[in-house]
Formats: sequence, C-alpha cells, structure tokens
Amino acid sequence: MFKKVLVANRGEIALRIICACKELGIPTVAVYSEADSHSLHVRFADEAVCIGPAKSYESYLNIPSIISAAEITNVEAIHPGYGYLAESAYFAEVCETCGIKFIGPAPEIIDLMGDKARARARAAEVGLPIVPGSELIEEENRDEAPRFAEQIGYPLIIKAVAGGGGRGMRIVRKAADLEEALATAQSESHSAFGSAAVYLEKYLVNPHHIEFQVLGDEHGNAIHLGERECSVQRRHQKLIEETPSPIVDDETRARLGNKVAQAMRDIGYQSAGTIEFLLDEDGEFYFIEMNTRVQVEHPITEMVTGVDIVKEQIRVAAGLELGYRQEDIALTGHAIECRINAENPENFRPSPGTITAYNPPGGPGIRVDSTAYQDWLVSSHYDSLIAKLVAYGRDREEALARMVRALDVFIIEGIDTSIPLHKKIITHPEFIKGDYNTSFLERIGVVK
Amino acid sequence: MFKKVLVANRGEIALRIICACKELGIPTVAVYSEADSHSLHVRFADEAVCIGPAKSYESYLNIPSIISAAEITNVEAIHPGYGYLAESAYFAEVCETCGIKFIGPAPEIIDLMGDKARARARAAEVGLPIVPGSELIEEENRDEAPRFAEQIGYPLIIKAVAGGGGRGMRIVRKAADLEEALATAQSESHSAFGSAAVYLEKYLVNPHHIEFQVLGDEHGNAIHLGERECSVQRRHQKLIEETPSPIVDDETRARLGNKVAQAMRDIGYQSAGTIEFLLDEDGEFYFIEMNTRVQVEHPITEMVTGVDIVKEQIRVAAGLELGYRQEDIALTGHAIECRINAENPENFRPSPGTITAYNPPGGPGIRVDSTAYQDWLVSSHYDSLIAKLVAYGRDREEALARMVRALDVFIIEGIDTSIPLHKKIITHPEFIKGDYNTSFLERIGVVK
Amino acid sequence: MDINEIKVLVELIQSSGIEEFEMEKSGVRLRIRNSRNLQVTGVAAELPHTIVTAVQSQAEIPPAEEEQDDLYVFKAPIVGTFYLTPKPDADAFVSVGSRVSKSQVICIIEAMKIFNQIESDVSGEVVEILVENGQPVEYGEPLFKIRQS
Amino acid sequence: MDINEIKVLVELIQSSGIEEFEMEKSGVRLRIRNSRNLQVTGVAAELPHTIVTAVQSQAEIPPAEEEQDDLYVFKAPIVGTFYLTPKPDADAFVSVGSRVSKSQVICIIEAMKIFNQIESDVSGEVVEILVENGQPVEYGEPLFKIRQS
Repeated sequence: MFKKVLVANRGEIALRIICACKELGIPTVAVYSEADSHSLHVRFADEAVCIGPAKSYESYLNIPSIISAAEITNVEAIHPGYGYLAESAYFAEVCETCGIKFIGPAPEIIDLMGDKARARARAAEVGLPIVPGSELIEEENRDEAPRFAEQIGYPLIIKAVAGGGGRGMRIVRKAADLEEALATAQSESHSAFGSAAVYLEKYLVNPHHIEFQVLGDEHGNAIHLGERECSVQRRHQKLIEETPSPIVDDETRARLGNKVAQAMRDIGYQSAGTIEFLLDEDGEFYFIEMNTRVQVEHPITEMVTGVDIVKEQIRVAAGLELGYRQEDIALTGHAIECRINAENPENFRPSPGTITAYNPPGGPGIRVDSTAYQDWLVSSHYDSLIAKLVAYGRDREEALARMVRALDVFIIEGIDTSIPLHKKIITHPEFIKGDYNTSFLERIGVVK
Repeated sequence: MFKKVLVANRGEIALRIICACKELGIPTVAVYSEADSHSLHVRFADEAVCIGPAKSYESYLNIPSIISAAEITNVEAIHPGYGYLAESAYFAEVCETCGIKFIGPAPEIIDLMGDKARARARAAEVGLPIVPGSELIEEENRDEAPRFAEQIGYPLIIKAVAGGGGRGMRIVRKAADLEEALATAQSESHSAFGSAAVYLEKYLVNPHHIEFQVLGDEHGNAIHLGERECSVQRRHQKLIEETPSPIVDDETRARLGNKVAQAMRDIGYQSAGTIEFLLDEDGEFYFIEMNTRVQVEHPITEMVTGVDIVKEQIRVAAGLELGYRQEDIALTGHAIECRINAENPENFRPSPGTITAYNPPGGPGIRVDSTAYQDWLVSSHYDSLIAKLVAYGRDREEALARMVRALDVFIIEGIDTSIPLHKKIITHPEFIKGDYNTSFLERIGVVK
Repeated sequence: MDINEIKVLVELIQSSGIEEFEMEKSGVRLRIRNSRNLQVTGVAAELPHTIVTAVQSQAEIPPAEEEQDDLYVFKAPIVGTFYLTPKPDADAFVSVGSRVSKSQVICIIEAMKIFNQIESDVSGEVVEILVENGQPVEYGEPLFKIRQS
Repeated sequence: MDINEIKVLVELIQSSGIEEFEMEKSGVRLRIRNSRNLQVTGVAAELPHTIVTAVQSQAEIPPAEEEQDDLYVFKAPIVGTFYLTPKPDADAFVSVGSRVSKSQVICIIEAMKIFNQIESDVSGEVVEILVENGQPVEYGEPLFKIRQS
C-alpha cells in the first residue's frame, strides 16, 4: 500500500479521500489555495501545502505547484478527486513521469474517453449500445446528409465533432428542416472551432440519465455496482440522484451491468469509473460517455452495495486485486442523494458568504459528506456544492421519508441553499411515484 | 397510526424519536424544562410545551406536568425514550387511565421486570438460563446457608433482596469466609433497606455483558435482532458497544436468540426490549435483567439489521403487526458505538459548559445521534451524553477503522469529552483482537 | 439570542455600572445604556434607569418580559388549561382593574382533570390579563400583569 | 459568541476599567463603553484607558504579516525546495546584510527537477533569512525580510 498520498482537490471530496486514506492507514497531504487555509481538508490531513492563490488555475489546476508539493512531501501517489485535474490525461502523464502513481486509469484511457467521437467508437467496439449516428459530414459529402438522416430517423441532432457547450448543435424534427439546420451548424462550428465537420445523431426526447458504476483492477478483473438514476438535472447539472433507478428492473440491470463490466475488461480499465447512458422512452439504453474518475454521487452506490468505492480505487491503484467479485455485489435497500448548494433556491444564483449556523442531520440512514462548518466562509472562487446529503432506507419509501426529515432538520444559516428546492422536488407527487426524466424540473416549473 | 405523539424526554433520544415520527408522518410535541428552551428537540418538534424548571424531578420526571402537556396538545400517545419515566409502571398506568397510549409494554410487564427477584423467576419459567442462586436466607434459616453455598459453588455473591447500589453485597471466595460475610451483608441490608433477607448467587468472574434486542407486537409475534456486546463499562456505565459480539458465533446467536424470542412470546411482550445476559468464562449465558424500553445503544443493531427499532416500536404500539418475521432478519457487517460524554477523559468528571466548536464526522458508514451544536450550553442538570457515534463496516476491521477516523475528525471544543478515551480503547491491541470482558477498562488501567 | 440572554445582559450591565452596551448579532441589534450613579452615598440617588432596545428576529421567541416600574408578571406555575372563572357561567375571579391580595385565587389551571386554584403571590391591581379563558398554558407562561402595592 | 463569552467580557471590562470595548465576530458586533468612575474617591485619578478592537480569527491562522516600518517580507512565489546557493558548493546568492536590488536573483526554488531562479521584487537590505537552505517551502511562505530602500 502507498506510504503517503497527496489529495489534489478541495472541499468534500478531498475530505472523503482523506477519510478513505485514514481507514487504510495511509498518511495524507492536503494542498490548498490561500482562500482555503481554514478548510477542513487542510485541518484533517497529516500535512498540508499551500499551492497558490485563490484562483483555481493558479492553485488547484496548477500542475507544477501540485507536483512540487508532492515532491517536497515525498508522496507515492496523488488522488485527483473529481473536477480539476481528475480527467487531465496530461496531469496523469506528468505524475507518471515524476514517478508518482496517479490514482485513476492510465493516461491513454483518460485521453480516449475525453474524446467523444473516439469514446463512442470504442464503446461500440466493446459492445455497448450507442446512439445511432452518421459518418462525419464535411463539405465534400454534404449531399449525403439526407440519406444519413433517413437511416437514423427524426428527430435527430446535428453535432459538431469538435463541439462543446451546445455550439454547433441543432435539433432537426423533420426532413424539410435538415438543409438549413446543417448549414447553420456547420458555419457555427467553423467559426467556433475552426472545423465545419459535423455528424448526425438520433435525438432522444426527454430521456433518462442513467449511469453504471464500475471498478477494475490491473489483474483483469472488472465489476459493476449497479446503476444510478441521475435525471433530476438543471442545465445538465445533477441535483438529486438515486439508486436503484425506479425504472430499471433486476434483469435489465444484470444484463446491461454485465455488458458494461465486460466492456471494462476489454478496454483494460483499472480504476473506478462511470458509464453514462441515456434511456429513451422505448426502454433503449445508449452510451453517451465515460467518466474516468470517482463521481460526485458515488455515495449512494456505497450505501446500497456496502462497497467503499474510494478505498477500492486506492487499493487497485496500489496494485491490489479488487476486493469483490461480481457475485459478491447485491443491491440492498435504496439510497438518494441531494446536492446541497450554496445558491438561491429560486434563481439559482450562487450565495457565497459566511455560514452563521450549521448543524447537519444524523440518525438512522443518513450520511453527510461535507466540509462545511459554522463560521466557514463559502468562497465565491469555487463551486457551490457545500454538502452531499444521502438518505438510505430498506426501500425507496423509507429512503424518501428519511430524506424529507433530514432536509427538515438540516440547519444552514447565513447563506441561501438549495434545501428548499430539494424539499419541493422530493415531495413532488411525480418524484414520489418515480415518474421523472431529464425534463422533470422544467415540467414542474422549477426551471424556466 | 397515531395522530400526534408527545416525546417525554430530552436530548438525542428525544430527537431520535421525533425523526422516527417525522418518517412515519406523525406530528410531535416536545416537552422541555426551562434549561432546555434552546434544545434541538424543541426546535424540531411540531409543538413544544415548557413543563417546569431545570431540575428533572420538576420537569422530565413531573408526571402531572407531562400528562397536562399531553392533554392540552391532544396527543394520542407518549414515547418515554429511555431513562426518566421510561420504566415507570406508574407513569404507564397514568397514561392508560388518561386514555393516552404509552409507547412501551404494559404496566404489569414493566412492574415485573423492575423487580429483580420476580423478573428472574419469570425468566426461569420461560426457559431463560439464570444465575444459579439460593432460596432466601433470613434469620430463621441462616444455618442452611453453607448447604446452599455448596450447591452453588465458590466464588459466590451474597445479595440483599431489597438491594441496589452495591449495598448488602459481598463476594465470598471460599467456605471459610461465608459465615462472617453473611453476617455483615445481613446487617448492612437491614440498616439500609430495613430487611435482612439475602440470597446467594454464583459469582461470575470477569464476565461479558451481552444483551439481545427483541421486538414484539400485540398479535403474538416476537423476534430477536441479535446481540450487542456491551462489556466496555466504567462503573457499570457502558461506554462502547458493538454487534455482532466478537465471541458469539452464529449457532449460539440463533439458539439463544430463538429462546429469547420464544420467552417474549410466552410473556406476551409487545414492544422493543432488551434481555441482558452475563456470559462467563465457560461460555455459559445467564439472564440478569430485562430493559423494557428502547436502549441507548439500539443504533448499532439498526445498522447491521436495517430495522428501524424506534419506528417499529411506534408501529406496534399503534396496534400494527411487526414489519419483520424472524427469517427476514440477517446481521450484515459490523457496527460499533462510542458514547461521547461531556466529561474529563481521565478523571471522568462531568464537563458542562458551552460548546464553542462542533463538527460531527460524516462520510461512509458513520452515523451520529446527537442534539449538540456550536454555541450549545451543556447543562449540568442532565446526564453527560452529548453524542452517540456509530461506525458501520462490512466487517469488524472496517468498522473499527472508520470509528478511529471518525473520532479523529470529530470536533468538539469548549468542553472536555470522552473522545480521547475512546481513541485509547478502540486502538488498544486487546480491543482490536476482540479480547475483552467487563474487567477490560480496569485491566488496561483506564479505570483505577 | 433570546430574552433570557438579554435579561442576563441587562442585569449584568445594570449591576455592573456599565454605562452603555451595544450588540448586534445575526438579525438582533441590542443597545443598552445605563446612566445611574451606583453606590452613591448620601444625596438623592438617581433611580436606576435602564433602556433596553431589542429587535428580535425570530418569530417564535416570546416578547420581552417587561419589568417596567412596579409591574409584576404572574406566570403559570403548572401546565394546563387556563380558566378565569370557577365554573362556566360564574363570574371571573379577577378582571382588569381588580385589586388582588396575596394568596387570593386569581384563576384556575386544569391539569389531569383537576381544577387547580392558582393563588396570587403578590398584592396589587390587575393591569392586564395575558391569556384568554380556556386557553392552554405552559409552565412559566405569563398570565397577568399586576401593579404591586 | 454566546452569553457566557459576553458575560466574561463584560466582567473583564468592568474590572479592568476599560472605557470602551468593541468587538466584531462573524456576524456579531459588540461594543462596550464604560465611563464610570470606579471606586475612585475624591481626586481626579486618571482612568485606565484601553481600546480593544478584536477581530476574531481561528487559532491556526498564521500571525499577521508584520510590515512594521519598512520591513518587507519576501514570500515564496512557488512551491518547492529552497536553495540559497546556485549549486551545492557555491556561495550564497545573499546573506544577512546583503544589499539586493529589484530583479536580482536571491534564491532558487527547485520544483519538478527545475531550478527556478527567484528574483527579488524590491530593493533593500536583507535583514533576515527565514528558511534554511534545502528546506521545502509552500506557496506564500515567508523567505526573507528585506529593509526597503
């Protein structure tokens, strides 16, 4: 096992990793920006190194600074958490070059999964269902577009190959609109990314966002830990997740889960990761992407499987075999997570400031992952997630009841939080029935 | 289900019950003394009634005041928690008379179990093993004492029938000492309790304290939820409990557990309760007493069984059937509880005062039951338990590792707490091996 | 910050001879000015004079107990239902303006079906009745304001 | 800050004869002025005069950077290992008493096997070297005290 680990992150995930290391008996080094000198991840690590000023790109994204911190503290490995450098193939490579183990998959895998087109192609190769799509459409084969479109069917979506952030994207609902939409998308893509290459893809109406948790090791083992239902989203930001999904049955879970695990073995995936799918109204799953890191919402999977995902991730990074075979994994009970953000619950504007009272809920079935505390200044420099509230119950009904009462007794004063929004969602009749997809928050009027 | 429940208690157990009621959709009424006006159980109940001044006998033990509070708020039931009036047959009777359901067993059962001699006799009747003991020894049959003693064997203990608090008790290690010890015990008993009646009992050297959790309903069902190992005690005060016990195997658990459940059916026990045993060095269990209420350490059983004991207790009090049959109960994983007291960790003196910083641990496997918060004044009027810290893991090793790291990151400032003492115990090699009995704290020098 | 804390502060400042005290805490602004000359011997000692300005933020906190002048606040000694009359149609024990003497029954609090006669512990004039007939009261709840004499 | 803390403060101020006290702590502002003549008999004894302005901070916060007079604290601009010499046996870039000018290299910080020359951003005299040769330094760690000129 590693003699010392540096945690290249902040906030709740940094503390989560420190706790995992403590349980494994591994001393830890925290890194922090000047704005985070009073953070709990700094307080609870065995050592802490200030790596730069408040701005993330000068501190938490500052690779030389983080590597230097690792060198002066003689760590054997770096855990990147999520966000920041967690999916930087370059950072993983630098770690490797410096003789420091990056706790995550190999740089090539990060690289592969970071490229949507390549990831999609590889997923198809290893047998995962992908959204039906066309070949690349460039200037020379633009007249083939209608034929591609017929094969896929309408509605479809035009996506820029180099795209991101919605630019170069167009939804096309009928054949008559294709020509114009294509022209707009191509010119948008060209001006935004310097390439007019686009492709067509089946457009999924109001899909579910469902993801599978996987774990792999370097000995050829890979397992899945079931799925998470993540359809409660606001502008592609997940707000509430639960497992099992109310609409995935045991047979589907086993079938798709085993396919996913086999895919990971084929790819040679050697860490914790998440395979994201869209599930359309016809019950078809389509691979959309893979996150090659620990996920914000990993705790709900931990609650129903009993597997400590972060500890397993560290163990396999140290070369050990996975502590579980697929047959050891059973989903027991139900878990839900609410992401408590420092934000106005109506207009969603961030609400930084000093927390004047803080008292998290406890009691049966409640787990809180947070670095918040009374008198803590929630900085405007970083994201607004201040606590992950997880409720577990023997069934969905009990988990929901516990979440409601936990939200009721969660005291956070001095700043606005999303707690009132969560209460509204969790007690909504359609949510209670489990009848929701990614359009849910818009449909109930929470998001305009 | 009850339309409204009054919680006749304070502190963490009052909040625990309020949370259970919230999960069941039952509005609650808190009662509180003037010293507790800022307590969380008052804040989180739907209504609250001040029932008297700080002193417990004028407030939390003030039956007319509590019944009046129940009447003016129109509650249907009262949950007594533990301590205070929880094992007062008289209070249970008054509730009955006033048409309020007492959430606990019938007054006659409380009465029976409150009388050690009768409880012991009844336990023997329903097939529970009891400590071998003699008939009553009074003036007229004192000369039979040596014969009784031979039957039981040495070492033995002389106990006053009316006894309590160690008075009228004598340990006798050999026959030669019997005569004198008997005389002293009898005169001590006479002067303390007005009765010289004593009896002899086998003296168990360094036993384990092991208790079984039971649940019964009014439909003739009773089940057990396995045992709790409670041998880490300081002056008969439990400090740390765990389940399963490191020295109870599956076969023994099933055998004794089924015996206990059958005994509850025979007695007609209709609530949550605990059967306490001593386990001697020869592996023999002996019934010592039954607690007819929810136990402080009930959370560890909840962690390994998934059963919400307080909710079940309320459900069966409302006349519903138990939600579980014996075959539904499986012990999964391992759970440990540390009772965090406001006390000096070395001399054990209470440490009331204002908590200037409070941040409980979270993350996987950790449960905290507490009403403490930053700025809270820990009153000298009440007991010193300020938080119950529970760690759960897939096995004992993981549970222990989590407990250690949770103790590490539990911030309580402004008062002394037992956290350093818990760390010392939890990391002690003998505790880690699971090799400890009720003499453990003395043996390792924590208690002189 | 609640009334008990403020009271403690006021008593403290009053007895300490501090002249001025201001406090602001998450929604609560407090300013206390104390202009007496304490322990002044001989001549016409000015009466203690304390001005308390408390702006409460939380709705559920009961209003400050005013102890202006010689007004005495009589509080419920037990929990129960408050009655001003010995039986439904009878006259009230006291009404605003009534003179009461120490040990005189001024109301009934019903608790556990028992009608407990509650006696005044001061003599004076009833200035205000703070609870309506038939209302539940908790321990320590203010019932009457009595001008002592 | 709770009532006991305030009580302690008030008693403290009273007994110390402090005239005025102000405090601010995460949402709590406290000001106490005490203008009595305490137990002073007769003559114009001078009053103790103390103004306390406490800005509450947590214990682990490093002490405020002293910028007394013209002492400038030069801090590490990057994380790494601090060296006073360009190579093991060479002379130090600077020592106590050295005069440095702006942009002059005053030390090296090794980070990721690269020896980064660190230049002074002020001119003046090195008064103190705060880190030993070969020690690791974090971002913002004070390295030198320089008297500017």
